[in-house]
Amino acid sequence: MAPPDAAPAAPPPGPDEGPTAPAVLEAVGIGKRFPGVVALDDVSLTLRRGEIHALVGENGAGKSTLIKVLTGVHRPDTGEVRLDGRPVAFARPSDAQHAGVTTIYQEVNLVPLMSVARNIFLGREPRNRLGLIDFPRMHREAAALLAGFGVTADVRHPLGSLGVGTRQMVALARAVSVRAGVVVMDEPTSALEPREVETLFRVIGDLHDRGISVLYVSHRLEELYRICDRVTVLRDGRLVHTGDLADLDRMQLVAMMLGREVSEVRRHGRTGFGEDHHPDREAVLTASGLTRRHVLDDVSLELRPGEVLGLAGLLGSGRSETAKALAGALPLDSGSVTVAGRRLGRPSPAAAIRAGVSLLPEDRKAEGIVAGLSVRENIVLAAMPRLSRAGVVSRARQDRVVQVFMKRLRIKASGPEQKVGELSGGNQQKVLLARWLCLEPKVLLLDEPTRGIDVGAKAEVQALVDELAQEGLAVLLISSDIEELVEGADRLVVLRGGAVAGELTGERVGEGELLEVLAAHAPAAGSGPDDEEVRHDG
Amino acid sequence: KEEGSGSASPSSSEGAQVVQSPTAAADASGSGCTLQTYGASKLDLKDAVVGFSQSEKEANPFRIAETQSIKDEAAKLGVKKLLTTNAQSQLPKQISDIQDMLAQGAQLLIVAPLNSGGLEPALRAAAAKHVPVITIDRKINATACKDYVAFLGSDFVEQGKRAADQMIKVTGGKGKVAILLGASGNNVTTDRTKGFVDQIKAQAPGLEIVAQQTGEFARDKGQQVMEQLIQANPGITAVYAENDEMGLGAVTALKAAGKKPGEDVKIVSIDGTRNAVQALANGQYNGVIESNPRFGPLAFATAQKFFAGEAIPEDVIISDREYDASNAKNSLSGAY
Amino acid sequence: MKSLTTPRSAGAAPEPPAVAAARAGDRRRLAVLVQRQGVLAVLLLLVLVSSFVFPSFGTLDNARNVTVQASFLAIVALGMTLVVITGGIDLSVGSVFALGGVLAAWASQYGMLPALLLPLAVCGLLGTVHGLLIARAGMAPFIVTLAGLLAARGLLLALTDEGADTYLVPHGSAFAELGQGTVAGFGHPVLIALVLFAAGGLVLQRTSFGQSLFAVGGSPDAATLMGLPVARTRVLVYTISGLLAGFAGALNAARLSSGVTIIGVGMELDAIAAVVIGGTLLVGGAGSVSGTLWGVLVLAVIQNLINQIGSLNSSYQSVVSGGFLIVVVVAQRYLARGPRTT
Amino acid sequence: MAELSPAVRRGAVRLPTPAWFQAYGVYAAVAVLVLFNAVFTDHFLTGANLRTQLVQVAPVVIVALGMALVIGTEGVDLSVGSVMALAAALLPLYLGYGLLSALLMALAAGAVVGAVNGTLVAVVGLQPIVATLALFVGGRGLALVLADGQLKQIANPGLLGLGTDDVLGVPVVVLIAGVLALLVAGVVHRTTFGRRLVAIGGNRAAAGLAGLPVKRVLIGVYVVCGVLAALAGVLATARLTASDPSTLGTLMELSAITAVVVGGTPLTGGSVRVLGTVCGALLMQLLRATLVKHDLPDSTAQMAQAVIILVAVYVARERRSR
Ligand SMILES: Nc1ncnc2c1ncn2[C@@H]1O[C@H](COP(=O)(O)OP(=O)(O)OP(=O)(O)O)[C@@H](O)[C@H]1O
Ligand SMILES: Nc1ncnc2c1ncn2[C@@H]1O[C@H](COP(=O)(O)OP(=O)(O)OP(=O)(O)O)[C@@H](O)[C@H]1O
Ligand SMILES: [Mg+2]
Ligand SMILES: [Mg+2]
Repeated sequence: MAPPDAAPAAPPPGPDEGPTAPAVLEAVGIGKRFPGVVALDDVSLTLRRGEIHALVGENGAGKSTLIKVLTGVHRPDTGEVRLDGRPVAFARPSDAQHAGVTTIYQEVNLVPLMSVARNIFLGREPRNRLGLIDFPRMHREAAALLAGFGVTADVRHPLGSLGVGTRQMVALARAVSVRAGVVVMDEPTSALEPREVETLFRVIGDLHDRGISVLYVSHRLEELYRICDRVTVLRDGRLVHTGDLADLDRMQLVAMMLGREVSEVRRHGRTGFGEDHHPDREAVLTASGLTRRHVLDDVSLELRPGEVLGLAGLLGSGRSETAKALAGALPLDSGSVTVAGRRLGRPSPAAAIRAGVSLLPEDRKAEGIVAGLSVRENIVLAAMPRLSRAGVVSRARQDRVVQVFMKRLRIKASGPEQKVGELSGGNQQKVLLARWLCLEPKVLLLDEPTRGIDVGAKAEVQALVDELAQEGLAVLLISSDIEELVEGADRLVVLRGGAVAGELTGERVGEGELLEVLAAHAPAAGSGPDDEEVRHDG
Repeated sequence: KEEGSGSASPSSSEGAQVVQSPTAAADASGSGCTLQTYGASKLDLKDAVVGFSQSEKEANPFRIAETQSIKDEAAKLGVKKLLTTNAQSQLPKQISDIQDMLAQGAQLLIVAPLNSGGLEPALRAAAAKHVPVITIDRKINATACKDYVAFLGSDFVEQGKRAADQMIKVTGGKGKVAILLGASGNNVTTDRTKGFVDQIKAQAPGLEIVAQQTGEFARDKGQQVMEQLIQANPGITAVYAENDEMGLGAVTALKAAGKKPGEDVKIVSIDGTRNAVQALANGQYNGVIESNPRFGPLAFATAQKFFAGEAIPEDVIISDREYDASNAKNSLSGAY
Repeated sequence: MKSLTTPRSAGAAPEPPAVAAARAGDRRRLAVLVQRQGVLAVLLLLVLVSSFVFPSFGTLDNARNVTVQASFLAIVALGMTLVVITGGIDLSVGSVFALGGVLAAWASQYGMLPALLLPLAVCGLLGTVHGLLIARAGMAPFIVTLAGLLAARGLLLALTDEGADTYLVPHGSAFAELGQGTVAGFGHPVLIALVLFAAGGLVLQRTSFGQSLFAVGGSPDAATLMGLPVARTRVLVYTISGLLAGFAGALNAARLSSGVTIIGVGMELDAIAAVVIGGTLLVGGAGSVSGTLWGVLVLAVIQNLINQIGSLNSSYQSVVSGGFLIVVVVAQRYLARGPRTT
Repeated sequence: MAELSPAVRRGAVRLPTPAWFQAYGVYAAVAVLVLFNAVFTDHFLTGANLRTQLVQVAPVVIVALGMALVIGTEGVDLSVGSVMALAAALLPLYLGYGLLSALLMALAAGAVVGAVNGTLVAVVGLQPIVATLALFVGGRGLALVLADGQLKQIANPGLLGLGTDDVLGVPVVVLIAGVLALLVAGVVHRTTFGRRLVAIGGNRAAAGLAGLPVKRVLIGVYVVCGVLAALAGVLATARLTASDPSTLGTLMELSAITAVVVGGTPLTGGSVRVLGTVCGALLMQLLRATLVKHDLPDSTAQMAQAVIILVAVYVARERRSR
């Protein structure tokens, strides 16, 4: 699926050398501290040729930092990085890339203003005879490459116009198409749909077959068990365990990550969700006929206090747009939103917030955090008027709120004054959740709330959502994690192409049923990307 | 003939320009630029389109008076159309200004150049159309009677020299002088500095120049620099400002520092604006060398003579007046 | 534990959004086109209207004059465009322009080659120093190039005895011809500027270097992580800006026949204005050289129009140009806004 | 591990470390310059001289405070110098109706210009630099039209008093600048307006989604900047004892931006350093004073200024941890 000239040449040793395969990339005794935190303390990791190696740990355990040390973004304070047994000192990411180590970083790191194709080929554009960039060829190759990942986007569009999931696939396509011996993936699936995840696994399988090593970070443990050979567990910046994944069961793994006893872990369920809720009859939020050309097509739905409504759909089906429309953040051609009997006038986020509707946006970096401000300021951002008197902010009131939420969501930071940009991805997400919860909303719209959150925290967030619904909050849950959606939601609305394709209630809320609805409306196979998919699987 | 006969229409108003050189005798000798040598054709100013290119914003008394005088004289003579432009202190703009006026059919150009060099393209464009150019107030580095007809104006070096003479007179040739320079890189600054410094060196070794700092021809900059200098050199007894605005800024600065301008510290400057002459009359100032901006009558008279076939000398230097404590009160109405 | 059931059966790409996306994309491209060429539309409108109102505006002569005058700013603004696309700014261009002119005029006594090479060498070096301080020492472009503005002006004053000396370009020399000659009535500087813009456009749009400029401006972190030579790109772009400003200065000296010292003050603002009017984002990551060219021409035409209006007092001239500027940029903004939503 | 942990270091004697310099670089540079002058410049450490420096820097500080707020929103305001001129031009026109009405008119003009700028930026969506460029060009022209191009001597004792009087031995101008600095610091750190402004500068999309009144705050910021610039124009006029719209405030935009940036506020928005801005202005003032007092020719002075700015900012620059 990668274009022929971009496909890495297979290194001589086969994929099945087993545990004796030579080390390709090694971290030896790495220490790294940031002002106020020790991110890594004497951590070692060995990535063998052709293996798929899982790196796991709680949010803030130091996974991303380790990856950044391995790939030349950060310089280690102590210890060294070895490639093929020789010590290397990557001064910058390009050094690592030239040495054959490519990386997909946790925060999608592409250039939003540039086109998809340019992003994919940045720094290695195909040239024509005059030495100039050959755009037709570049577009062709980019489209072909993306088709292999099931992405149909126009490669000439600015990357920023795509959904987060699609962007993640583009980043993957870029990384994989580079000639490399090692591919590092930091939470590649957190933004992906089950379907894309399958595509990714197929790609990883290909890499594996070609003897390329993969270092794989994910909070979705099922994934690890499906594809990884060995695992390294970090906790609080220290190495806890390295070994074959098959030797550990899931409970043991979780226990190791959290630093608790297995028995303690076993008591909790698979997700943090409890029983179904018993919502009121009266809807607190009613949306009718939400329409926006090319994006939303006559979407109507109701949210009742005390229920969790799941919004399901495939990538680009308009779930995020629906949530934004409900929160007044998307100008509409027609349609209305009524909250607690009152129709929202000119839609704006401020009006929606005043009416009690809060939206946790899916693009954390671009639409959520203000990276340069502290945890405290990020949490109180939307609630500022309530926490101030006559326009003067009250530090004491802020502190009270911030303390409560930092504790309740177990936000891991050196303190409320740490810059949010310095937090690990999962903790940034928790900060955002705190921002919306401290508004005490009537309706909470959650767009991918558990993306990038570790198992422990994920269960906490899920339990929290449950608890909030019990307390009478109306929750709209968007998630690419079908398990989460099915377990958590009392009712499911399925979107397709920006329109409501079906609804599942009561007993019918189940994985099988959901997949059925999604499938029922899918057009017959035949469009480009799916042909590819079939051929590869065959 | 008495001095000043060169001015064809002696203005009745006070403060009119008086030509200092060439004297009438030299004028009569016939050397100079004529219509034939220049290659232009005869023109009656009444039917003519005349262009005037001003160099700097009409935001200080000199420029205001200069532009006004050109406009007044054009109206008085009944010139068919007077085009005016202002380069706003930007040389490229002055070039395009002149070219634009040529494109709009100007048949005579009066130019107040922003700088001695750099007007070549504009002059070439004028020459291509055989449009005579008269430059006023600043002289340009170009060939007279080829690139332009003549220069009318003051001699800036001479102004500096005369300022030095006045300074020597009011200080008795002793003391410490600070110079407030004009804008850097400007040839008016260079000339007024050179004239002053050379004359002081030659005539009054007892006058020590302790500081030369630019006040950029502006009052507030002059004031700020003076405030600094007076702290650093409390012994300063005299200030030479290369224009009146900076001199007046120095007055304010000295007052604020508890010195008596005009007495503790002598001040001499160049231009002859009303405010400066007033300060002189009030005793806060010690001397002003005039730089007369009223070029209208002289410029048009020169043009008329030129078109009438007379030879025009390369430099028509006007005689600038001097103000001192004795004549300030009476001359006030002549200041601009 | 096989919880992640493969939803392959459901996996066909949903047709409507893809089609919709494509259509939305067409509109977006149109928006980009108008955004880039909105200035051109405004420019054409301006030219058309003024040709009717002022008979002396729409003449070939006038076009020649306006274009020659604009060509120097254009060359400087070309460098500025590249810098701004990387998210930087170069305040030094006005001083460097003047310095280039003085150096060229001085060196022109030794012939054409020194007259071109000396300013290029000095100004390019200055640009490199800016680039190194910005890219390697991590200093803010604004501050570094502000210091460059002062330093270049200081150097120029030192070279000319505080501005007292004006070096002249020998009459009729090949160097003078470079600035003064014409082809089909259009001055050499116009043609040179056009060639440079064509080259600039090619470099920006069709080379890896050009792509890396966009990437560095659009997201420096991403560019670093994608392995682009961010620092080298920055150093290079400031060097290019210095070279172009110095070259424009030299060309201008050839045209003026002298190394004028008082020139170029405030030119950086004009250049930045042209770049921004041309649709380039000041925060970096997006822009085009063609837009800048139109931006320069818009500014030149506005100035020309004010002269056409004739006997305006200098104060009114500023008021009118300010007003014009608002009208032009607002018009362009609304033209460019088109279907965009936010 | 030779390096001490931050916790340990806190207890030890504090020596200026690189991190310290980064945070306090401007202050250190100011201190160094004062020290240098104390030793090498005659008559520097006199009350009169320090007073001169403070009085001269006051208008720059006032403008820079407004500029810092604008820059905090990822904007920039080029029109401040023209606003000063506009305020100066309006004063003599309205002094006839009393000092208060003249002051109000001047400040109102600043507010109007700010509102126009803010609207162009927030509502029309222009890039701040072009939005404010229009009034940078037109504003001074308007001022000159109002003043008929003339410098006008001011005789109103009340107004002149603003420029020359003392309160408790402190010049009024300095007092006003000081109070405003405290006020702006308070606004930035303690009010919803200030915190919103910083958040908008940090991430405008996120601020919008969090329901902040983005447009209102932006317009407000430009209005504040305009009013402060107008006030600076009034004070500078009082000091000059004349209304001089042709030169007052020329290049002020550059001085103000420089003060802000040298003071450590990033041009990319999202943070405002008020004390840094004040010290940035002070640094530039002392630098100019030093060069004038040592009577360096313009060429040398400009080059020296360039080098010193670079050194000061180099030491204080934001280092990326890696
Ligand atoms: N640039 C930085 N400056 C300061 N602290 C940092 C920086 N980068 C990371 N940290 C800190 O280092 C620790 C490890 O962060 P890291 O991003 O490696 O976590 P992670 O294991 O990837 O977590 P997640 O699963 O949430 O992505 C965290 O406490 C984080 O706050
Ligand atoms: N595979 C794709 N091909 C083309 N365009 C896409 C694709 N995926 C998303 N898009 C574009 O991104 C836009 C945003 O989609 P939106 O965010 O509403 O979808 P979503 O259902 O929330 O999916 P997700 O959040 O998982 O990306 C869509 O309108 C569509 O134009
Ligand atoms: Mg991470
Ligand atoms: Mg989404």
